[in-house]
Amino acid sequence: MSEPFEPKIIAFVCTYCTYAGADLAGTSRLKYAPNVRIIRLPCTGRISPMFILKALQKGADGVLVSGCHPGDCHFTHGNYHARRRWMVFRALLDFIGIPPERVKYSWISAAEGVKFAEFINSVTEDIRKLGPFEQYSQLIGDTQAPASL
Amino acid sequence: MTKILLIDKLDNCVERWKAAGITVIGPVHRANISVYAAVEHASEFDFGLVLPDRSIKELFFPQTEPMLRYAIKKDTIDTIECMPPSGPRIIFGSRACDASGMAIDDPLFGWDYKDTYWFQRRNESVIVTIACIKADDFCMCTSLNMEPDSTKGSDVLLRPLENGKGWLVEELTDRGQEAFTQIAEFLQESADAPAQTAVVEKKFDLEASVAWLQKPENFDSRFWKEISMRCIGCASCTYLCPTCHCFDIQDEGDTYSGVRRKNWDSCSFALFTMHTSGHNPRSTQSARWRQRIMHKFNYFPGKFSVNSCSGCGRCSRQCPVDMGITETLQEISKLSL
Amino acid sequence: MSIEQQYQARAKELLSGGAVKMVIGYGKGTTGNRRRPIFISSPDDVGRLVLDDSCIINLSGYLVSEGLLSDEKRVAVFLRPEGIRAINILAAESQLDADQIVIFGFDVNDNELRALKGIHVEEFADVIGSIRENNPGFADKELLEKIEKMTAQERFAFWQEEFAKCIKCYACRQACPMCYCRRCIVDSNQPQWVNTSSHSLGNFEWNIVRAFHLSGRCVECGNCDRACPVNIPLRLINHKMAVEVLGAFDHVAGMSKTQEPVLASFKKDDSETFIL
Amino acid sequence: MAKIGVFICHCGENVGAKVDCTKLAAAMGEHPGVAVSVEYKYFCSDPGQESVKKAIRENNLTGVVVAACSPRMHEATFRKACAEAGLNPYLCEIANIREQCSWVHTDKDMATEKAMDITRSMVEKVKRNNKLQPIEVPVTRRALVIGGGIAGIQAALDIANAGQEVVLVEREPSLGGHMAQLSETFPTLDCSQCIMTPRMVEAAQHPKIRLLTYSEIESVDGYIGNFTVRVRMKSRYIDIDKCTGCGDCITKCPAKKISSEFDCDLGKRTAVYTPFAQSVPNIPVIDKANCIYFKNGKCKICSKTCQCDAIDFAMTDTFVDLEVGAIVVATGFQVQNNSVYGEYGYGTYPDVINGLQFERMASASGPTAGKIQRPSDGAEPQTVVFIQCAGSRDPSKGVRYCSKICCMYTAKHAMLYAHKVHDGKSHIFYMDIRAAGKGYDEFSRRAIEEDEAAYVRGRVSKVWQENGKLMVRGVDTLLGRPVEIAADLVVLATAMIAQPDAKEFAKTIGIGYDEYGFYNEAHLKLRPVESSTAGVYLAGACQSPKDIPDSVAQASATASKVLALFSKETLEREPVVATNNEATCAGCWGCVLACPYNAIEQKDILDRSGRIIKRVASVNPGLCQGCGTCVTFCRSNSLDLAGFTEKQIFAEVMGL
Repeated sequence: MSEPFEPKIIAFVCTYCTYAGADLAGTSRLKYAPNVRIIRLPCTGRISPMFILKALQKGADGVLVSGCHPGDCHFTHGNYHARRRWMVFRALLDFIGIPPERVKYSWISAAEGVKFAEFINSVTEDIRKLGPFEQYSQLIGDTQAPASL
Repeated sequence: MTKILLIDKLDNCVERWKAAGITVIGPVHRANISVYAAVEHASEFDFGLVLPDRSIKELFFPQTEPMLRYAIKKDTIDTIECMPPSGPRIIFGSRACDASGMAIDDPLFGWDYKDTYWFQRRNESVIVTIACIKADDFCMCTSLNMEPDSTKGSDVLLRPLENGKGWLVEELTDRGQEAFTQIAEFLQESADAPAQTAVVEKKFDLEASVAWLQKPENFDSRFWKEISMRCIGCASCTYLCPTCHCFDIQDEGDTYSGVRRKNWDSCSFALFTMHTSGHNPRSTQSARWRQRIMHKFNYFPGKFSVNSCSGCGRCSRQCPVDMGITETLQEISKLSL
Repeated sequence: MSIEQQYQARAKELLSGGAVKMVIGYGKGTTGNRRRPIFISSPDDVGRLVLDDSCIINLSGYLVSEGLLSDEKRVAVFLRPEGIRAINILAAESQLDADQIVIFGFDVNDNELRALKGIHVEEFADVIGSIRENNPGFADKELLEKIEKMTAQERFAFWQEEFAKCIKCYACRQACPMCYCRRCIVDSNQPQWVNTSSHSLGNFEWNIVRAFHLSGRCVECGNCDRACPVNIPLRLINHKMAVEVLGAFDHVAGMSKTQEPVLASFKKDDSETFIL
Repeated sequence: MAKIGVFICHCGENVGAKVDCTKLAAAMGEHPGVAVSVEYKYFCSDPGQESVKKAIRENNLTGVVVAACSPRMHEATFRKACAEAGLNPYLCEIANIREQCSWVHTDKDMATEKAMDITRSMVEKVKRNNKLQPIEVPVTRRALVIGGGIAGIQAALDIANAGQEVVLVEREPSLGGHMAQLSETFPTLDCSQCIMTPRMVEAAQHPKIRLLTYSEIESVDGYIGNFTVRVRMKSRYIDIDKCTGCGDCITKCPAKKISSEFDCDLGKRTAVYTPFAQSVPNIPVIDKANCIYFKNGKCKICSKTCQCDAIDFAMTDTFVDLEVGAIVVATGFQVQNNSVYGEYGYGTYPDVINGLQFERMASASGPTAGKIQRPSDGAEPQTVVFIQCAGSRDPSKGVRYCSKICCMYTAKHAMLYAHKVHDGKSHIFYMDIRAAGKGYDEFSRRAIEEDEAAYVRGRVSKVWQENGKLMVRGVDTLLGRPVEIAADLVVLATAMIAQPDAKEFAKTIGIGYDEYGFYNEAHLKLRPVESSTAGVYLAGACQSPKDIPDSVAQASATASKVLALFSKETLEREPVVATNNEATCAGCWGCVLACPYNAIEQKDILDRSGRIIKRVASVNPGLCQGCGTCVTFCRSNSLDLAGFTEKQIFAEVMGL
């Protein structure tokens, strides 16, 4: 029996909503899959598509991006700008062949500890089912490999 | 009576070479471009091309190549040197310009420091050149005092037969002879005549141009600005050039480990000479284009007694704005009249 | 009088009277159907200007050459509708003052050359407005449909093969009028967001970032596609992103010189069906 | 060379039970750049903090990572401790291994593995942290209050009474705003002017308040603590210093038939006038458009009448430049013009009036001296129909929102009418009765129960004139049948809408507004009195429809915000602000558009001869709130955000 596949998931979240929601999941002692690593940013407006590419380079099988619900942004508009970028970037990744199932976006408020835990669990399960992101691993492997000729 | 190789037998040759552990490389199509690449069968070759889009250079000097791998530990950094894959190779169906381009760069890579990456590949490769029977508007080997059937840099020269069924074989070096000895049984004697080599019109006066370039006052000529005004500063000419050889060394990796790589770089880029201070000694595109021409026809020959151009014409052929060495030297030829 | 002759005469008039200091147009190229950008500053040289259906390069990028417009003098330029849209974007993004640009508009429909009336960019609103309704789109529609029908895995493989050819010569970037940054993000190395090596990862990253930075800004002139020495179908990606941006935000790049950049603006009711 | 200290907190059993802290400490000790890696029961305790400080001093640490609870708990604690040990507090980061690790995972091995990743990633971030200094912004301790209605007056008085200077600007000739127009106020039925005019006088006479009436804001520049404002003082044609307010000019002015704005066109005024008898200041203005002298070049009767030689026909607008540290916007609202409802006949039938006109009619100092009269013939109406939501909650013709005050004032109108016309009958068409507020529901019940207002739940479809009556046809949705009422007077409870120039004015000051032109608060729930521009606050109905108590409460809230800002000479802000690399900036200005706070300005880079070399973006640290939206937008990667720099985030990801 081989070991079950444990996906590597990297999450980029805003500090005011989703990070606080993750803290709430903790204070509520909810349990969720330990596969996610969280990077804290001031606002979803600060979350650059570059971060997603770098997470993939680090071998993430899944990437999460999450922040305040529309209208709740601490900085009033950051999440509206973010939403447009995600919309465009998601379509681009999809067209290039990076499946949308591997890069997920959500709104999770500071009060939604339960949603946070459920989100992490469901995404972890989904990515577990998808398996390792082998095509991207191949790209990463190329950075280590000698020249072909 | 001379030795000939029939196209029909080429697949046997490929088989034989491969069986002997030799990688067989030649002009092929890959996703809408033509390149020199390794093949399984002779049927993959396309000898009908004037020359492949991408030059033979990348077989010896790839666009990116690891030099060493490193691992960062608490107090030390472990390094492992990387060498290119080793093993004999036959490059079948090079062109005279591409092959000579490699010979032009040999002294550069072997000058003060012997570039082991370059010479390992050079020493393990046999270049079989096919003389050109057709040329296009951009070919300019004759302007560089070469011919479509020049032998410089080649180990074997093949001359297409007039009947189109094969090639006359001229073994030029011991390495070439050795490679063809392995396939001796597929060669035959024949009196078939070779086809006429391509006629490549002479496009500029090299000697006059070089003399003009060597005059110090012409360094600041208005000419440079005028000729390069439309240059957009991409690297397509330098990267497709068989003789352009500049590279950059980059470390890539994460916190724990990484790879030091040697990557092509280009004098067309503003960043090429950018100083940390923000000052750029070649701050304009005209200065960069001048550098490229000066380097090829003044500085390089000054050091290695050979022009750093083999006349393939790729720079002009692929230029997004229809520039190139040909036009520049044509204009200089006119100036020097 | 042919359009070429009309435009030569107009160029002569503008240059002689000092109304413009330069005309950026097309001249004969190395081979029969090649046209190259030329820069005419003297009324005596207008005879070098060529205008026919081989004039394809979008010349608008030359307008943002460093220092060209800083003396506030006018410059004339030959532009197809895509090029005119590019002027709008460059003006909207403060790269040039549209009043300084005198446009020699032309278009080619069914191999027939047609002059576009107007001098300044706002006078071409109707011409470029019709693109919105009926975008001719240069992208290879068949290939696009083929790619869209693929599975993600197949798409990845398709692009992997295409991007494998990339040699990072940045001809796509240099040829693009929208890539006017003084320092491209790929040249920013603190940190190095985009791997500069042209291994497959570096090539993926570069091409993704390039397409993202052009989303909602690309006018589909095809300069990148034609410049690419290794024939990567770059315009196809740009076209796909233009379609996405139109569908999601009802935005067509370059419709006016005051158009807000699509990624620097938002609507509260922007689509978000993909956000969980 | 980095020397990072890693301090792993057990938090009693909270972390320790699920994360092997010893193993974590050992692993971190092996991480490049880590000089100290220790564990302890409670680092937040005094001895814990002391040990951190000691380690910093003894090892000359260049950065600190405390692996413990959420940064939302103790980031401030440990940053303070670092500062006390001489380490810049911004060189300290928290690795959250409690809330986001030990508390949420059950498998100790996996939790430990995750804690290592979290801590390593944070060490990599800290290696690239910069020493930051809090941003100090000098504060000009003077407030500008724009709008002299009840909200503006309240804010001005609260600030002035706390000892700070205020400039109060009102564009009309007198303070007062809409509240001065009202008759009696709900739910107490006290006379509006009786409570309003003393406040007006107090504001005018306050030694700390500089009053600029008949003045408008021309431009606003600067940022929190440091605004420069230009005010246009419109020409009154009367020297405010010479005029005694005797009113002789008004009495003598021959142009007497001008519709009074204050009386909502129900009364008349002269060309030289004060809007109302109790105007503050009691200095008239000459209405140039209607003045006979200005029209014909002859008259000047006022000038001849004036004993103090105060009339000056040659007077021009003047400008006042102000330096202020805070701005309170209290520019109020207007009522919607109900001619959009052609079927109600407003503007066509003189006896169809709006609520504000009814207020003037019911006001003892109004055009009818408090008598309820039909505008057409002056007769006392025996039947009055009130139509609520005439404009509000009607997306097709009016506005989508509820104007909030109409249910209450209509109930009040019905009561006032009942008190003045004892045998009169009032009918009120309504959609819902919204009477949330202290004493409000009781008040509206009283209208129904004591003053016999007949409430009809339904909409009116048409009003037309027939035999000297206004026929009102509507539907009673509770009874499910059409209703027709022959009325003498119809009163429309028109929508409260934003001032006609609200959007333009918002752009002048640089604040946001919604689709209706009401000003946007920085946060609807948590920062309801601040605009999105730091140092600009919102009071009253310019933000959304409000009644008097809400306006006053919000005004006082703005005053407390202003006073908090003025409590120190400088304003200290977190240095988490954006910076721009001017050498690489392409000057596309996308960041300027994307910034929610108008914190990015265009800056010209000049050569020695003063010629512009290039234009770049420049972030004003006084305005930047540190969201980083601009950084992400920036294609050339020129912008960056202190505390969350590109290098730091890159390192965090690469350290995982």
